Amino acid sequence: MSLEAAAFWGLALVLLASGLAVVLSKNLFHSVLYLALALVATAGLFLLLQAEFLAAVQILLYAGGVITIVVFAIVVTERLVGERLVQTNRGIVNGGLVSLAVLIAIIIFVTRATLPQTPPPPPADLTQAIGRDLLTRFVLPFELLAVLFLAALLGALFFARKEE
Amino acid sequence: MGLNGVPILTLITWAPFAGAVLIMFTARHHPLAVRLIAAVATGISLLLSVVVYVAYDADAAGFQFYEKVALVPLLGISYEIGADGISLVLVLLTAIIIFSGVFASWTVATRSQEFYALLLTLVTGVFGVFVSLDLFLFFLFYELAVLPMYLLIGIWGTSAQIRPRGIFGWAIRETGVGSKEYAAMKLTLYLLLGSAFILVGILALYMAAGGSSFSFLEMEGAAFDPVVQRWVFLLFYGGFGVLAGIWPLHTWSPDGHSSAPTAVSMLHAGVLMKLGAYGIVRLGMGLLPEGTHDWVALIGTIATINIIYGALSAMAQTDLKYVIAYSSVSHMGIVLLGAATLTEAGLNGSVFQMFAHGIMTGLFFALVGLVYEKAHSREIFRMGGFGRMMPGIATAFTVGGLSSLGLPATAGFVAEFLTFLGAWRSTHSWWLFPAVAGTFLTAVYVLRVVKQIFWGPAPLHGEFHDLPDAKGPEWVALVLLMFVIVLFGMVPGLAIGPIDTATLPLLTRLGAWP
Amino acid sequence: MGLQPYLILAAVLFCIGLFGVLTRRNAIGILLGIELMLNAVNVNLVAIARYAADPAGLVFTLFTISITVAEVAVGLAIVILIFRVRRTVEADHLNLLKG
Amino acid sequence: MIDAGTLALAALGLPFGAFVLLAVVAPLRRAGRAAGALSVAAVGGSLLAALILWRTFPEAGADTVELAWSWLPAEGGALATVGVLVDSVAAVMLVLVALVSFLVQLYSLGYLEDETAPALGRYFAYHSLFAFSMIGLVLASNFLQMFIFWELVGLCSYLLIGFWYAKPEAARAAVKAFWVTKAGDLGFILGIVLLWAQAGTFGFSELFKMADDKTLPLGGLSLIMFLIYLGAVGKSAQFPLHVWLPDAMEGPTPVSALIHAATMVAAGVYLVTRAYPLFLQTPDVLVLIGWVGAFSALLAATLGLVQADIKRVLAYSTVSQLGYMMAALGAGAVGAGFFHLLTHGLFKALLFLGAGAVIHAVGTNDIWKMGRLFGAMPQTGIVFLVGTLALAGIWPFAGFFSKDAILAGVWEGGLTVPFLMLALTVFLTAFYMFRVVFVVFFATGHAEGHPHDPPLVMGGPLWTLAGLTAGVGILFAVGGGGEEAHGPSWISPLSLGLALAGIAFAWLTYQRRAVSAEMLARRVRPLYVAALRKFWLDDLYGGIYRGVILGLSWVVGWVDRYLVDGLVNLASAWTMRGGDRLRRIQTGRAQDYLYGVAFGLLLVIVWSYWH
Repeated sequence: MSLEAAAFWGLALVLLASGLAVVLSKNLFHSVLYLALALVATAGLFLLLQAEFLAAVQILLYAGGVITIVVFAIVVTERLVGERLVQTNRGIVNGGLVSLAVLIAIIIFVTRATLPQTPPPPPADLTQAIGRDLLTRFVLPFELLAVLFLAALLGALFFARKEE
Repeated sequence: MGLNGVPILTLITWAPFAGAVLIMFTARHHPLAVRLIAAVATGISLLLSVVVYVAYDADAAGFQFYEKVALVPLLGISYEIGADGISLVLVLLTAIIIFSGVFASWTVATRSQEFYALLLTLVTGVFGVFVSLDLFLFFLFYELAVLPMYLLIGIWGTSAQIRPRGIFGWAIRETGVGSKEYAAMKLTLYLLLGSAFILVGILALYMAAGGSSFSFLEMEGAAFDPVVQRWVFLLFYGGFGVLAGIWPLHTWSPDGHSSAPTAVSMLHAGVLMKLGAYGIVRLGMGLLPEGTHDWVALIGTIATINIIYGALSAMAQTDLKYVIAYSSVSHMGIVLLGAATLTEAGLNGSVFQMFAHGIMTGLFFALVGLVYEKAHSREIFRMGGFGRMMPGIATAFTVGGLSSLGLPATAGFVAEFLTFLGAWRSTHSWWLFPAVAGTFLTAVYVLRVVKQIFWGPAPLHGEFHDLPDAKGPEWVALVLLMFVIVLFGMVPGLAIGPIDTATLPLLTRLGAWP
Repeated sequence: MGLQPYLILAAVLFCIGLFGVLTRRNAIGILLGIELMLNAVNVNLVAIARYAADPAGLVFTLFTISITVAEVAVGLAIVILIFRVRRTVEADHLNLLKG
Repeated sequence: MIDAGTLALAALGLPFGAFVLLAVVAPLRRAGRAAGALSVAAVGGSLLAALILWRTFPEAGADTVELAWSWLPAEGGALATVGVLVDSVAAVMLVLVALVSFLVQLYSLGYLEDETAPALGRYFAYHSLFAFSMIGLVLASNFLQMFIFWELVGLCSYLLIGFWYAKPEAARAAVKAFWVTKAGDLGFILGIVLLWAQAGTFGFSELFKMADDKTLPLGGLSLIMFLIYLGAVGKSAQFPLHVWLPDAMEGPTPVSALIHAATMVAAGVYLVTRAYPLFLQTPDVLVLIGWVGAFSALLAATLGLVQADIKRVLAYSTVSQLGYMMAALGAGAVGAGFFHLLTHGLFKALLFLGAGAVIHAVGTNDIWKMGRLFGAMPQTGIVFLVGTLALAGIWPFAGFFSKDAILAGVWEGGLTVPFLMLALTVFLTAFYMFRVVFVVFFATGHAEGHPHDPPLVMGGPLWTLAGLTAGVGILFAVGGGGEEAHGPSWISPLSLGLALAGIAFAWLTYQRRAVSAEMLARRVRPLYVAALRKFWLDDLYGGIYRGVILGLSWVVGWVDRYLVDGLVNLASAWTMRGGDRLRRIQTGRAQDYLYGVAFGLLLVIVWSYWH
């Protein structure tokens, strides 16, 4: 077992474990923390796949931004409710069965496909390639994304503003 | 182009629409101004249609007052209009009915502005259908004539009480049979279903003719494949037949006409049902001679069912408006029977019946509207002895009734008699007998209603005590319609002359005329 | 090491997220499930991009991450708003769409 | 000299003008008596024109005068024309119609003096329309035109029977009259249509010419003529469509005199007379006409025996006399039948107007509430007696000669059984008519009020008609008619004897009370009951109307509402219900929708396995 494989399985274990914890934990706050862990583990996977830039983005935006916002939201709501937010699940059997079915279906699909066994040699500079693509091939989605952000910004402001 | 360079058919067609626009923009909150504009706009149409009627050159025959402006050259769509004998008679009918309709519903109080605007828009559609010589234009006008009905009935209609009994009673209760919303929805759905067929038929012909032109005159020259003819004719028959009230697709008519406000019932039963028959004759028979021969036996047989079934149903009704509505179903049977005979007399009778029935049913609905407005009831067997209180209405109702039962010297007789002659000469001579029996059944239910409502001792007290007769503007409608019934009954040549010039080429194309 | 383990890992993660979305009662919990699912997708994208040697997958991931951030922001704003109006974030109680 | 066509058109046009004026100019109509004056003047003009036409006609050149205008245009000549056709039959009939119309309208001015002005105006508007229509019928030059006016007189009959429309019985009788005659007219119009298909024309002249030249296709002609005859059965109240005529007596009495005695009901006879060349082609139909006529005569006479209403007695006698005319036509004695039509028109109008005078004076129709009226109203009594003697067929009144001619004609025509029926009817006629005369004018009993003879405006027409009834008869008695010559010599004594026997029997029964009417009734109890119940014909028709027509309409109405439309509503209701069920899938919980997404995902994946 190579070092790469060992790292993969280690990260996979952390990722799945923390993922399960996210959806099963009774405490919402703990869920968020586990999510952060899962996101960090994902960043690790990105590193393993030699996507260093994305790993950085992942940690900065997700683990940094998203988690902060969620925690903030939980705090706000808990303060409004005045009690601890307890997090429970319902329809576990149904949800579990459906999820399992989807999982099995995907796994069958994946195993039937012919997939490359070894990665090609890593490119020279991935970050540079991303940047070039972003401003050439994908310039339109990129600009649209800007519009989307604006809309999201306004939307969030609109929803969260105080009633007058 | 037009008459001496004047695009007279365009003027007739669009004058009501201009009135509608004027009403919407200027006459807000001036009910009298609304009515006056409506009367003037329809008056212009009436006047011009009389002018066209007189100016029609019977010796030249064919389509006259022709106008054509290309609209979408790429698809071969153009604003192409013209009138032959059949169109002329029906344009005149439309003009008479809407003009009297405006007067008969002089008292519509709520939202009169929107009411008249919609009504006039609808009339533009009707005129347009009768003069269109472009199938695309025809369909546009057709939809314009059919759709405003939903609003007119849904908003200004009245609801009737239908007792939910019988095996499907729960369905009747659940769908709300009798309410104006039900009627409006039913009518619209039926007619839209019909227009879907028509659209498919028109497109099929367009494609079969090469896909370069929607012009009626060009399609007339195309010889369609027999298979195309057979099935497109069936599409047209089904589609237009819904509007013409063929059995068993007629049930929108009693509910719709009963719920509709007076002018709308007049227009719908008087003119729009003719639109269906006109479509069958003009597009079906005019373009698809072989298809016509394939289905003519079915058309005629269903028409005889219409006659008998409609009359018997009318007899079974207790609501005055339903009686009249079912009588329309019965009389439309005469129209289609006449057309199905494929004889000169029968086809002339058919078109004449379109006109005659339009006028008399318009008169009937105007009268029912007046009676309802004064007595606030349409239940025949609750009324009685109205003749003494409203002699004018009673007289007009009797005149309409006599025309309906085919009394000579009224327009109804001429139409029925010609149809009888045609029926016996047709390939299915037995059609004559149900048609003749229908006139007897009509006599039974019409006179029964007249006797029940207008005869008998006058009510001395109670809700029907001392009701007023028709007055003022309402008389305009009644007198005009009665006059037309009697005039065309005594001098049928007035209408048959022009009609004959249009039916003969049609019969020649059908191979039924040497 | 092949692509398959990455894809299967992503699939498992996706289904865990789906399970969370389907079963969580709290609206915020549902949002967390969605985050997991999106994360699984990101893993797929990056892995495939690596094995196909095409940076497009990486660009997409970038987009996904950015959009997710926006989505979370708007989503949480909605949650807070709902909370203010309805005094609950229980998903079962939020059934205005009921026919 | 004005030519015959113009005179005919004038006779036709004057009442029409009066009608249009009365119909359109409402103030004139509402003026009442002025409207009456206009109407009377118009029909008076018609009478004048008719008389001139009648007197000058044979000298006018050809023996028929025909004018025609296109009415229904068609390719290659008119499909149908309107016009006038004057020949000797039409000319005489025209005089009768105009004369009786004129006298009856004049009489009405007195009879209906109590009516309100608008009602009177309406009455005379109808009368003008009737005069126009009846004259149009007489002058019709083709079957279609005849049918048109035929229906118009039916309309007038309907309107005038229902003149007092507030009376439920009058309303019912009017509608019944219309329906029953319309049922006969169905046959008429079918016959016309079939005849047109056969011969290609409606015109009398063309058809007669074809019949003469033997170019008329005979196939199906029997059916056609039978159908046309059906129209006459309805209008002329022949069995089995006679039931409307007695009920029609609900109308004002002058109307009964004019329409339901003298003119309109004779239209059926006139029709058969008019179309006689065609009927001659179909001897089987003629035999049927003869039998039905004789049977109607007998049946109506038996019904007349039991009536208490003076007008109903006269109505049944009308049916009976129309039966005579039809029997004559059926036997080939067309001249005799038409002659009887004319004389009957005179004396039956007289009888009705006389009865009207009595009713006007007494205020009831019931003969048992009258009695000894001869003393109070001698003039009425005399003219009524003249009419009755004519009707009974007593020499030298007009009825004697025409009835005699009919009996001779029927005998000569070889219709033995119908002859016997008619002979029996002579006896019954004399009996039931003198029953009325004795009970009303001579026998004990008393009438309410103070009956008196009518004013001049009513009396004038009465005396005119009485004079004509007697005068025509005396003319024949002195000059010797042409019609009665060709029968066996025993017929005249036989009929006279039977009539006298009837009178004598009536005298014994109702004047002297030597024979008890009750006892007579008991003797022939089944017949008596049957006659009282009008041989159940009215019940039969009522049953057909209520059971078959209304029943069928109920069924169709039900089927339409609950099946034809019901299926549509069912589809609609199912759609609505289905929508309602389907609606519940929408729980409103986002997570439930996600299950849908998950299933969709599964489907896509599984589907991809095959691709």
